[in-house]
Amino acid sequence: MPSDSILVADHVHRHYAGVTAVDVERVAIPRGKITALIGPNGAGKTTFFNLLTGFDKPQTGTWTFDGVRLDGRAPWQVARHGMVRTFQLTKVLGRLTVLENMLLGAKNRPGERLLTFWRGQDRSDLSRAREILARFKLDAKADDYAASLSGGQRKLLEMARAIMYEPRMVMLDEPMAGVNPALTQSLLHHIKDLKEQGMTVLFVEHDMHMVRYVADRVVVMAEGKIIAEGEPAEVLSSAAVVDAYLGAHHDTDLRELIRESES
Amino acid sequence: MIWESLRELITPTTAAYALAAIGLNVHFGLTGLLNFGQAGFVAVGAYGFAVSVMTFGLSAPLAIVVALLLAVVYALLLGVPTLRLRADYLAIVTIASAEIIRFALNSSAFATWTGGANGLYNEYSDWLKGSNPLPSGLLSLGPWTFTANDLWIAVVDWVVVLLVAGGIRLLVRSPWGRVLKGIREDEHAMLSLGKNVNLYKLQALVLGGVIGAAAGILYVQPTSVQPFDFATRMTFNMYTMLILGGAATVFGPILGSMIFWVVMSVTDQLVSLGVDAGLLHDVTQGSQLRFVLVGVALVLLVVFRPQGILGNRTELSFDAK
Amino acid sequence: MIRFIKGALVTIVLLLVTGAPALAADDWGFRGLLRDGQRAPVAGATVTVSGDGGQIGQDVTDAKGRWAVIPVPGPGKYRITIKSADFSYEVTKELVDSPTTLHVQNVVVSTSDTAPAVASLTDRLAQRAVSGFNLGLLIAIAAIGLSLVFGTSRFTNFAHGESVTFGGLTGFLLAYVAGLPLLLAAAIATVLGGVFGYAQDVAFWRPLRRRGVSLVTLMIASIGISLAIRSLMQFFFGSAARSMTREDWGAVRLGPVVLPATSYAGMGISVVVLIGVGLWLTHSRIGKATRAISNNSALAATSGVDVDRIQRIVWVVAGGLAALSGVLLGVFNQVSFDMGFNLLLLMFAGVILGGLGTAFGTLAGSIVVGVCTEVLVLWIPADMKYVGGLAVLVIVLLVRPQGIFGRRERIG
Amino acid sequence: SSTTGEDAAPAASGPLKIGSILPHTAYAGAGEGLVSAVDLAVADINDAGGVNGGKVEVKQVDSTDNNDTASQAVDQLVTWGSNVVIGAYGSGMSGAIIGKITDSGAVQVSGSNTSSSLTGINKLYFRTAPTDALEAAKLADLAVQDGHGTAAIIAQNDAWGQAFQKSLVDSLDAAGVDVVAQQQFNTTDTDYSAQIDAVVAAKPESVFLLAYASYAGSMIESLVGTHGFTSKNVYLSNSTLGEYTIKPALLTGLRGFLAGPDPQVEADFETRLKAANGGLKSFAYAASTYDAVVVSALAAIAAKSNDGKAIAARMTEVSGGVAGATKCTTFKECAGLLGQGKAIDYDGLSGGLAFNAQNDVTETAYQLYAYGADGKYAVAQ
Amino acid sequence: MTVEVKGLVGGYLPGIDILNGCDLTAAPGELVGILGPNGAGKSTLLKAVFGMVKIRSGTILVNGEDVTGIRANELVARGVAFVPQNNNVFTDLTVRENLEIGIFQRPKEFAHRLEAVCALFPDLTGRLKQKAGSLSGGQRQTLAMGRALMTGPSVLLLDEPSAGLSPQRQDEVFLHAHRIKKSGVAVVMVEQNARRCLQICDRAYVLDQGKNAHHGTGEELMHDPKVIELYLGTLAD
Ligand SMILES: Nc1ncnc2c1ncn2[C@@H]1O[C@H](COP(=O)(O)OP(=O)(O)OP(=O)(O)O)[C@@H](O)[C@H]1O
Ligand SMILES: Nc1ncnc2c1ncn2[C@@H]1O[C@H](COP(=O)(O)OP(=O)(O)OP(=O)(O)O)[C@@H](O)[C@H]1O
Ligand SMILES: [Mg+2]
Ligand SMILES: [Mg+2]
Repeated sequence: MPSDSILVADHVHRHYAGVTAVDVERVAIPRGKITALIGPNGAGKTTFFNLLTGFDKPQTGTWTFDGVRLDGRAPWQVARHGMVRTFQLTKVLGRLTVLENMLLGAKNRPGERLLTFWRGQDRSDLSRAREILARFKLDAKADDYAASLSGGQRKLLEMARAIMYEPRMVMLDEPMAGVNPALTQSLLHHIKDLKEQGMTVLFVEHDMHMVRYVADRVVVMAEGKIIAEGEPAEVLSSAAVVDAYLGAHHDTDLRELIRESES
Repeated sequence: MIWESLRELITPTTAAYALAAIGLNVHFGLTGLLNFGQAGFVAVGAYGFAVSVMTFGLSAPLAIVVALLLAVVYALLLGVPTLRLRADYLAIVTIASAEIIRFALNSSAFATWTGGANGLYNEYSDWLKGSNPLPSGLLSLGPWTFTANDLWIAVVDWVVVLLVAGGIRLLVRSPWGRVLKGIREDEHAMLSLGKNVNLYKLQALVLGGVIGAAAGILYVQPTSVQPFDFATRMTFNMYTMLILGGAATVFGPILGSMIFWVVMSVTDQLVSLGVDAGLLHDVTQGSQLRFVLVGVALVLLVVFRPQGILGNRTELSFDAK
Repeated sequence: MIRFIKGALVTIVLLLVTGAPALAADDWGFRGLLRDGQRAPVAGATVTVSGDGGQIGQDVTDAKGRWAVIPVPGPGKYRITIKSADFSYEVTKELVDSPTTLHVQNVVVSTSDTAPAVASLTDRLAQRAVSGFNLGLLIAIAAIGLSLVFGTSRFTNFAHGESVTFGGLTGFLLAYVAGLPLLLAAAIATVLGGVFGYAQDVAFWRPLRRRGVSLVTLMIASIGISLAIRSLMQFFFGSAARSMTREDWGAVRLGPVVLPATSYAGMGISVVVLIGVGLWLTHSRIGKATRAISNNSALAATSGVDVDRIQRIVWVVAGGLAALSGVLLGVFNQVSFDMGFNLLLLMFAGVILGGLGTAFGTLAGSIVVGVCTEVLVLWIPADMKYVGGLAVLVIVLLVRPQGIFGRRERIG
Repeated sequence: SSTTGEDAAPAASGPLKIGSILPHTAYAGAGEGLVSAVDLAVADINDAGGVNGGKVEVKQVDSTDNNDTASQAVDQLVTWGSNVVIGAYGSGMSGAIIGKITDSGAVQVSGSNTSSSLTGINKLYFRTAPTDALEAAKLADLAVQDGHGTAAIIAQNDAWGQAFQKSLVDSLDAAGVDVVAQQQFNTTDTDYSAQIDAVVAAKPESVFLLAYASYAGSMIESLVGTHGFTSKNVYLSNSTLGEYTIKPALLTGLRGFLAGPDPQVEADFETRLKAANGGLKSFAYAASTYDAVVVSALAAIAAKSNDGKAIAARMTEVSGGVAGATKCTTFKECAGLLGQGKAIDYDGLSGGLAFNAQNDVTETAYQLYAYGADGKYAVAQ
Repeated sequence: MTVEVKGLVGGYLPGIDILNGCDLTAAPGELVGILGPNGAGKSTLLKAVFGMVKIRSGTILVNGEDVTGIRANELVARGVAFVPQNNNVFTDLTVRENLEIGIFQRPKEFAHRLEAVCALFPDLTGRLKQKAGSLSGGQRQTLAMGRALMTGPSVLLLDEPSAGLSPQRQDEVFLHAHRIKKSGVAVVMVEQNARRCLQICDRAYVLDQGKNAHHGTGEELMHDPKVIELYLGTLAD
């Protein structure tokens, strides 16, 4: 267990009409590190995110973020504490422009209060938003409605918007699914930069190249439980993980596999 | 004929509806709250004002304050429990609430204060009519004839409408307005970005409701306060205006109200022409045809300009959820 | 001033006439009725009317308990005493000269405060509950179409009430004007209602859908269409409400509940039709397709569902059911050009309460709305009758924001 | 913009312009008879030579049941230059538009407003409809004479119904009749079973229906038909007396009062109205609306001016406000008398018709009507 | 059946073309990959085949017949199946009902096809009664694929079928695709999991800005340095 944890969750249990989705005894996310949460489909990763961020209520469970109890809080309160998430099934604000989506990501804007609505600070936010958009290759789309984005672009916008918030911890749910590999690579650098600047990252991902490349730590979930935890290299080679998650062939070229099966 | 109908561009009724539609636009166009009970807010404003003056003898400025405060209270009562409903459910709950208010105002149970189905007659507008600087009698303005009171009330109304529209324009373009639009698109996304969605929705509900109540005060100045006027039809009319003018635009509701009332008047004139020309054999039946024309005209306007006059076709092509 | 002169004249004339033996129309006086607590007339009591100057007249109540002391000298205060063996009563009445009162005043007196029994609360509750159930079924059968259309197009059709009216008016033409038997008229009206639904789809909704018009815009269009159709029906049918049929099936009493036989027949038809439609929706392929289209019409199309065809079917079914409900409503009450429009809000309430887009939900929701509307009038004034149904709607949604049968959506 | 001063109302010199704002499309057709009555009155006036040397012009606009559209319609009448405006149908709407009409200098005469809240509201406002209070008193009196000591009321929940109900309750209370149930219904209700059931449950001896004919049909079916309440113990308001499409047997014996000096006059008038509009179901307030037109035309003749204010100043006078005036009952007759310089007392189709100091009508005569076995109403024997 | 797209020009909004003359051919028994950066127009191309995009010029042929602008349900009747990228399940319907809609036109074959699909995706078997809206991301993706396979199509258009699946499942999807094409189906697959895709496809197009930028066999493209730099990245090496 890492000594300096930003998020510690205990006894988090969530079941739906007979199905147990999440049953986590204890998990701790190290501060200033990148943690990958992996596990088979339906393991409960997204549900766990939903619980931690207040979008769903667990049957039992407590957790603290940076020393503050966050269980039972509304999602917006969770975000205000610096824990910002993205959604696996993207949620862009369709009839707002991409740039407006980004500006909504910025936190603590006095102009967002009804009584001080004229006090915007768009200028500094604008330049930052454009900078991030450029990095996510969305700058050309800045003034288009977000509803017109392609599937991958939505993922990118969602991630960019979360980063715009400058959270203490960002929780990304399969950020790179559907994102072009070349772009993924450059974005991973950016994520590493963010870590250098002190941001904690927790992400769910099925792309093992990416996990190996950026993660400092890997947590594996299966059937709602945490079944393994540790350094990426070590965890990803453990038999249990290969068995439950990666499958025997994940490092094999598919051509060989086909050739084998056909011969 | 068309000249005569164009007077509707500036009548007090047009102004009052425009104002109420501006309020509704804050709810629906901006925040995506499908409020089908705007007539309830208008009623609260109208009755709040008229009852304060006529039954409790308050002075007009005080009565205005009371009416607007009542709208705030109503918005909170309505909003706190219901804002978590999904859009189409909210629509029906707001209709229901507005109808409950109207039934109560209409009921003889409270007639001592409200006048029941009779309503209250317009002594409460003496403060406004008394301050009329125009010469009394009939005044003609271009091709139109107005009574002095109507013209004066129209002037006052339009000043209010333009002031409010200007204020809304500032708000819409502010970061606050942007948050509302974000909520209209996806509440969960906004929650994940730390926005207190319910608070914003409540603010929007209160703001739009207070504007609706202000419209109610204007609305009853030239006439009387009667429960029947605040039926669901009033809200329907406002939605029509909003869609005609262009939802989520600042001047759409105003333009929409103007178009709506001109269309209402033109159809009436058309029917009169038909009767005069002997095409329709009697006035009563002709009047029924008039509403067929109104209905068809509205449908045609919507078909040929679905985004409204000021609306954005591109935005419309991305259907709201 | 003028009025004063007139009044004075009348008074003078009256004073001159007083005492004349013939009973003139303008005579002042008192007349009354004396009965016991059980409303039986009390005969033989003495009634005395006296003014300031003492007794003016006297009468003895007859076999029907009636008495009269006419004339008396004119406006003013009079003391009336009624005496019999075991009863005595005295009251002061004033005759005023006003254009809104009569010269002869009535004095009805009861010798005892005990009133005859009225219907018990349980009896009334039973009657109201059955009526409410009846209304609920009517709402349900009308609202299923609304719910179906919403289910397939996500579009709130404010013109649905006109389809109900269409059924009512067609039924009237067939049953009342053409004199067909009621059941036959209902069947034909239902079929014609289906045609009407089909026509609406072809004329309005398909073209509008093709243009990619947004849902709210469609809704506004439906408001316009509602107005147009309603006014057209008024044009042809007139504004008055009329009876649906000359047939009289009589009334049926079941315990404390009395309803016309037609109501029971209507309930029977509704239940059968509703269960049929519900099963059709949940079990038939088309029923599933409607739900698929409602959920994601683009995906339904790419899965091989002919979206246009299904929507056409839905409009036909919606129109037919609405028409049937119109006939039933017309029999239950009356037909008029706005009968469906008036039911619209309750239909919405039923649909929403059940959870949008589910057939059995609509049925349950409508019955809750119907029963609450009709039962709560025992406690709230009848002119606020709908308030009961609507308030229940609000309260249920506060507890279950997704409606009775609706499900909460998963997030993320 | 140019202004015209108060004293130079534009149309004072032209022909007498009578505008009407009556419901063509609303209130379940209850206003249609009034529309025809206005046409009929104007035709009668013009046949008799018109007013002040010219034919009377008429413009009828649809009040609808909505004050917004009514206000538009009044605008039309004002622009047209009406000297007299007949209407509105409901007291509520009259209250809403009275400012606009009287501001324009026209005189407003309603043949159907019965609410006491309009009493004395404006010098230029008159009405020829008697207040409901007298009718209510007569109905109560009738019930007591029939031996009923308890009563239930079903009343339409609008300005007219609420006012009528209040008057009726006052009359019944004054007589000592126990009002055991008071039920109101909204005209937009889907059914009235709740009201009927509540009334039946209270076991009253008499039931008063204060509802437009259009709504009362199903109430009678339910009350008399389903629940077996004796029809002769059901009492109707003037607006409830109308043509029904229900089984005639259910109607037989129902009674109510209509204003009017002579049943034959009323019957002739109804025949004439039917000739103009065969679809009429209810004639309530048609006669008083006819009188409204005629009395204002007579006032214009008396004033020798078509100006609204001048007409208003003579209204009381021609209604019989001068001692020794000659009674007359038709426009032709009255206009002739006026032409001879005589003071007149116009007694119209609806009765005595005399305006009091507050411009309300007094001296109304009532006739009792009852439905026969054929389902039609006629003067009760 | 062969699917052939020639010189397709079209887009969503008036005046804005997303596709600028795209070509695509897939013959029976052929697995064709489509790669490209985000927003290149890959999904638009597939949607265009299904008539969900306004086509301004160009033709779409299925089995030699012009099907441009044909209604989606008729295309399905001809044996074309499509798995969209987003919103690809009926969230309010159960898994079973989703699959039923999948073979809406031939209800009699449902039971039989259900068995076949459940055999391919055993994950679904235990969840037939669950609402699709409550499925996890990967489960939805599996269901979407299963729904498309219900008809036993002769042309299969897949938009990122492996997105959101666990590594093991991803491999299975690719192997399934391979097996399906072997059975004589023309399979078109848009993928961002580019290397895996290139490993199994016979041919691939690289789309950029609505045009075919590169075209070749999987092998060729996998080793084309330009393709690697611009589209594939080096992470997996
Ligand atoms: N509302 C619900 N009702 C019933 N079951 C649910 C509900 N939400 C989630 N589940 C089930 O809980 C399990 C966990 O789902 P979750 O979305 O958390 O998985 P995941 O780990 O994110 O998977 P993936 O990698 O596919 O996204 C799944 O089996 C899912 O079907
Ligand atoms: N509904 C729409 N309206 C307008 N433009 C759109 C719409 N959908 C997509 N676009 C635009 O069309 C272009 C191509 O989108 P498409 O979805 O085809 O991309 P893609 O190649 O599938 O990308 P990805 O790999 O991210 O899924 C993008 O620039 C996108 O912004
Ligand atoms: Mg997930
Ligand atoms: Mg795509």
